[in-house]
Amino acid sequence: MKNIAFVITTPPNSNLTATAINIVTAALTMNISVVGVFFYQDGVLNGSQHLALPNDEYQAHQQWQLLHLKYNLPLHLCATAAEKRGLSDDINDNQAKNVHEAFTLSGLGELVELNVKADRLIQL
Amino acid sequence: MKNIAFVITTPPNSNLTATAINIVTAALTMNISVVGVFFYQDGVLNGSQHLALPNDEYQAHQQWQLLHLKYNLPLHLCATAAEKRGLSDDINDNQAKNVHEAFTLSGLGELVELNVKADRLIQL
Amino acid sequence: MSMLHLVRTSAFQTDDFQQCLNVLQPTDCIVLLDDGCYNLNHDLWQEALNKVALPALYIIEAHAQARAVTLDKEKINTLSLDALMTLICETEKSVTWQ
Amino acid sequence: MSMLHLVRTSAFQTDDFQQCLNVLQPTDCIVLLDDGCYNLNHDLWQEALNKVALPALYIIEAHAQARAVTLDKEKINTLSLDALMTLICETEKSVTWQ
Amino acid sequence: MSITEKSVAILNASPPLSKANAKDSLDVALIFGSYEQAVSLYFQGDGVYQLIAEQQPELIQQKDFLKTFAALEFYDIENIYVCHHSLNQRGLAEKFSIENVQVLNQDDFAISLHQHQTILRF
Amino acid sequence: MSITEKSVAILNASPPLSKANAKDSLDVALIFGSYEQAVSLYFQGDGVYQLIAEQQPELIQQKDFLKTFAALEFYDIENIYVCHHSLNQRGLAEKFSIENVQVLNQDDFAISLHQHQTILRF
Repeated sequence: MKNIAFVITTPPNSNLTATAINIVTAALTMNISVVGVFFYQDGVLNGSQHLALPNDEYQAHQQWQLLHLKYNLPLHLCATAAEKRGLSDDINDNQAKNVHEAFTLSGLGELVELNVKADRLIQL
Repeated sequence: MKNIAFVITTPPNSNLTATAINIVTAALTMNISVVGVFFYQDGVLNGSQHLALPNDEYQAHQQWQLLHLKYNLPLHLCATAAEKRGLSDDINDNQAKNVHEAFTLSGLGELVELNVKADRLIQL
Repeated sequence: MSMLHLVRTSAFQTDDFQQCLNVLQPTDCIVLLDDGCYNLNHDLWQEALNKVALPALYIIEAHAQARAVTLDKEKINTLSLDALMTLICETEKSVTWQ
Repeated sequence: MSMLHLVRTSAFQTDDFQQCLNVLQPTDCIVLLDDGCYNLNHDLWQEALNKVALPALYIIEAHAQARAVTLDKEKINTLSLDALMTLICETEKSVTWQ
Repeated sequence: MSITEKSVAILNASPPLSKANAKDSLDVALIFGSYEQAVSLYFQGDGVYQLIAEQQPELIQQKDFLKTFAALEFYDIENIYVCHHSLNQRGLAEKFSIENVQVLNQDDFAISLHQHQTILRF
Repeated sequence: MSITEKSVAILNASPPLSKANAKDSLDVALIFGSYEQAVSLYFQGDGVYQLIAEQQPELIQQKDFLKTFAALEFYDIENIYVCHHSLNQRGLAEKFSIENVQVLNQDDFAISLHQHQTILRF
């Protein structure tokens, strides 16, 4: 059995992200160990706390939150990419804090560590 | 002399947005009347209050804010596009409010009105 | 060393699939997914068939059906996302063209 | 009615410029800006020269220089962004290929 | 404010089911329609996939916004033009999910597009 | 945690000055380098424009992140491969902004890329 890590670069309102969620879910239900998901570039928008997609559309951000709850899946937002898109978890400025609690802001070094921990790093 | 309106669809960390700002600035300094700028798709990220681009990089969002201050340039964020990217000006939830004050959340109808008011609508 | 190519964009719109074919080796696998499904009807698909044996060419069935892309068993094999995960585990490495 | 075409992407990477050429009329203008500047060295540029007279073909000088794209007066005219704004005012309509 | 007539073309160049461009474009078309503006839709390049019959977006967790095309008529958006060259290149038959689609050859498509005062492309 | 060696290829396919892909890719390369991972850079398609000499990003309000390429050596990133076919297609001479760039023909480029365990493409 392999360990897998994922890099996600697509935003929640793209169907490419639904594909990524389906692939990650397939891995988890097949008992493949997913050591973590690293969100980079526009992918960090998946971790926004205040996303409001129309009710009748696919709620990508909520799906990530569910995977985190159900499988304890680590969800890392690249901190630099997040800052460039207005996302922050600054505890000194409650108004600026807008990263959902299921996600962790991490440095790019976390991507290196995921690559080391995992047998395979899949970019989606 | 013509009236011009602009539609901006590129995010602040793209150099395409610097081009757009330079073109809008050219219009304003030539005394061409710019009736408004409508931000759509990823363009709405320009209106985020908490953007933090690296200090040594071009600060697109601040340039828009300066144009608004100096020329009273109307900056409209498409409300639906903004919600999909976690941007809100909800006065009932101060924590969720993260649209910079230089920008106004507007419906898509504002785009129609800008098109009617302007002789030309330029998409960038 | 065999490589899995995940192709997510249309060759009618971008250069990604052409670039994929430029690095493709005979022992590699290709999976068409998302808008990559449209490549089944692009002239470049013949190049893929020439470079790689048919058993190593796949398309995600649901992604093709969603796009009304007609499947032809002589040009490609269908795959579920579960089967894609298995294929990922069986191959040594992958590159995503998006 | 004459149309101004603002071309912002590379024809080596996307289909946008080809689509622009497919709707181009003899009285239209083309301006290459941003990554569109790379199109000056694409085979398709000859097609633009065949369809439209040289005085109606422009490139934003700073955008070309930033990209080390060598300018050739027999293939294109240079423009500042101020001059682009004037051109926008002088033409009737525009479409942006990005 | 009074709204005067000004002809708008929306040029669709994006495939329907991956990025949000196709949906964002349709939203713009519908709002222009609801303000009773003259709006025409053009489909070129991978944009022609938007109108192809028998798509099943529900198979990929996508809301079937393509059904919204059927609402265009309700908004008096009746000018819908598809580039024949783009269909041909993709091996697509002229089988569409909505009626009243007009397939134009490359020259007619170009000339028709040139009739409008505002062109937006997605 | 201990970090073991695993060979990483970063495949650059984006032009340098418009979208942020080129910069985002370089940031990834540098972080892998700073963690002393074996990382090689590949440039294909419009990605080859990233390395071309005499670019002047400051003319378009762009920070000259291209200068950062000069820092690659400091991070022991010494394997930098450019696809000759892509250069040729674009009419580009082999004049680069940094030294130690290796231009490979299409087959050698492909074979070299296949040597790595992880490939990221931007």
